[in-house]
Amino acid sequence: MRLTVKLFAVLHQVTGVRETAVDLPDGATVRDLARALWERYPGLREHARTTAYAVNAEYVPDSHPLHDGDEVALIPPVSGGAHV
Amino acid sequence: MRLTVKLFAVLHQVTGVRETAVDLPDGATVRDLARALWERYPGLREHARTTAYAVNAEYVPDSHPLHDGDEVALIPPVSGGAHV
Amino acid sequence: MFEVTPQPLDPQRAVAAVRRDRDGAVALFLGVVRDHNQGRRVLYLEYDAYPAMAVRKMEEVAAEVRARWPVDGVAILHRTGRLEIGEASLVVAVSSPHRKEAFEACAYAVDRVKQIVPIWKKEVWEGGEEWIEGSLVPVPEAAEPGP
Amino acid sequence: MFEVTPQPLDPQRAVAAVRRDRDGAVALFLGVVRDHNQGRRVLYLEYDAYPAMAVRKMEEVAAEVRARWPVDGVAILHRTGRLEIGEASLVVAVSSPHRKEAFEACAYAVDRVKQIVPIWKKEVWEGGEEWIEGSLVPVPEAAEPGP
Repeated sequence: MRLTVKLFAVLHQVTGVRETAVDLPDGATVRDLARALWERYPGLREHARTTAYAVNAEYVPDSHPLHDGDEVALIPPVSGGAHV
Repeated sequence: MRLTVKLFAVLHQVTGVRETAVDLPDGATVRDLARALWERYPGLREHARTTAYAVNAEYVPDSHPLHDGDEVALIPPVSGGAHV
Repeated sequence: MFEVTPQPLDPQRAVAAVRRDRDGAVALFLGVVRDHNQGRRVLYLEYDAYPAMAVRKMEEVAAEVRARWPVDGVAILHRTGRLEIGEASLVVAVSSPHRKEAFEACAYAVDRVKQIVPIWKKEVWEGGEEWIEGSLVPVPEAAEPGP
Repeated sequence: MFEVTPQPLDPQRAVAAVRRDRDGAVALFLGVVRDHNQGRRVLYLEYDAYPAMAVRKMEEVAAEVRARWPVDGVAILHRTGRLEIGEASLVVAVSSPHRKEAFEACAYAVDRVKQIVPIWKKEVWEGGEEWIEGSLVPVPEAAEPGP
């Protein structure tokens, strides 16, 4: 299956990539995708502990099963709004 | 002494007067002024219990002594802002 | 910025007046004319005010706010005259480095405006009208008689 | 009204969007860019966002607000891109028949925006910059494996 991966904020900064495609065998989970991304972009690894995942714009656990065409976002800790 | 008296909201409504001059003997207090106004505008009497007084734009007690040229306002219960 | 005016109120002006570069938060309140009160359909409101004193009392409210919270700017604007449903009669804006203080101070200022600022509303409905009696203002105690 | 936009935010539009004729109160919050953070002089901020998901999460925040308070309209606007000192990054507006609910709901919505909406700020100061890591988002528990 083919997935679209989106990278934001510091994760965009450490990879230099905003969006990329990843091919994985059927049955793969978010955790499998994360491992594939760490191989391709080692800089993601140091943020792994604080990275959350969204599939098709909903937060999901690492164990979430992926399907062909899913849009997966890597979400660092959010910091919207002002400094208040 | 001569005083300027201002009437607002329901007190303006019951007297038909927005501003009037009142002459009182020296040494008069706000209470004396109120009595003089009740004579002139009997409709004020039924609001006496809820009327407050301001002299030169500061709330004062009934016993406050008046001086020539003072501006005295009759203040019904305030209701600024919206219905919330 | 403290104003009693027959002109429509502009919240953006209040925001601009209170914000300082060190502030991260501006809390704003708009009191707007609603279409009902106590089960009655309201057609419009009419506000009367003692403008010079109202502005002084608004300044007093702002001083109370500053004594209680570390806020920067405080703006209080009140409109007078006839106001239609949906129009803003009161705008209060408070700026602060932090949001919690801005919210608390803004809510407190709205309460105090309704308690001490000499402004009155008349409710006009189908076939009648009434000056609304809100808060009895707090009158200072008489001073002790001198010796 | 839920928006993620590179355009300047207009609080008056948010007020107009949330107000209903039965409402007497609109509480508004503006988060603005301030000139310092943790002792450092900030030059400007840059906001990144996942816009489609951010709008969904704003809708979720509004649904939480409505479940907790009897409020009418809820508007949440967030700006993206480079913002100078004093510009608003976040506008939250809540309308209600009564003011207490409007204030409480508005403050709650601001908290929740900062916790779950996928938006990020980068602080830029003299000679450096840093993406600010704020709240770890709450991730749902893994579903029980099927039989």
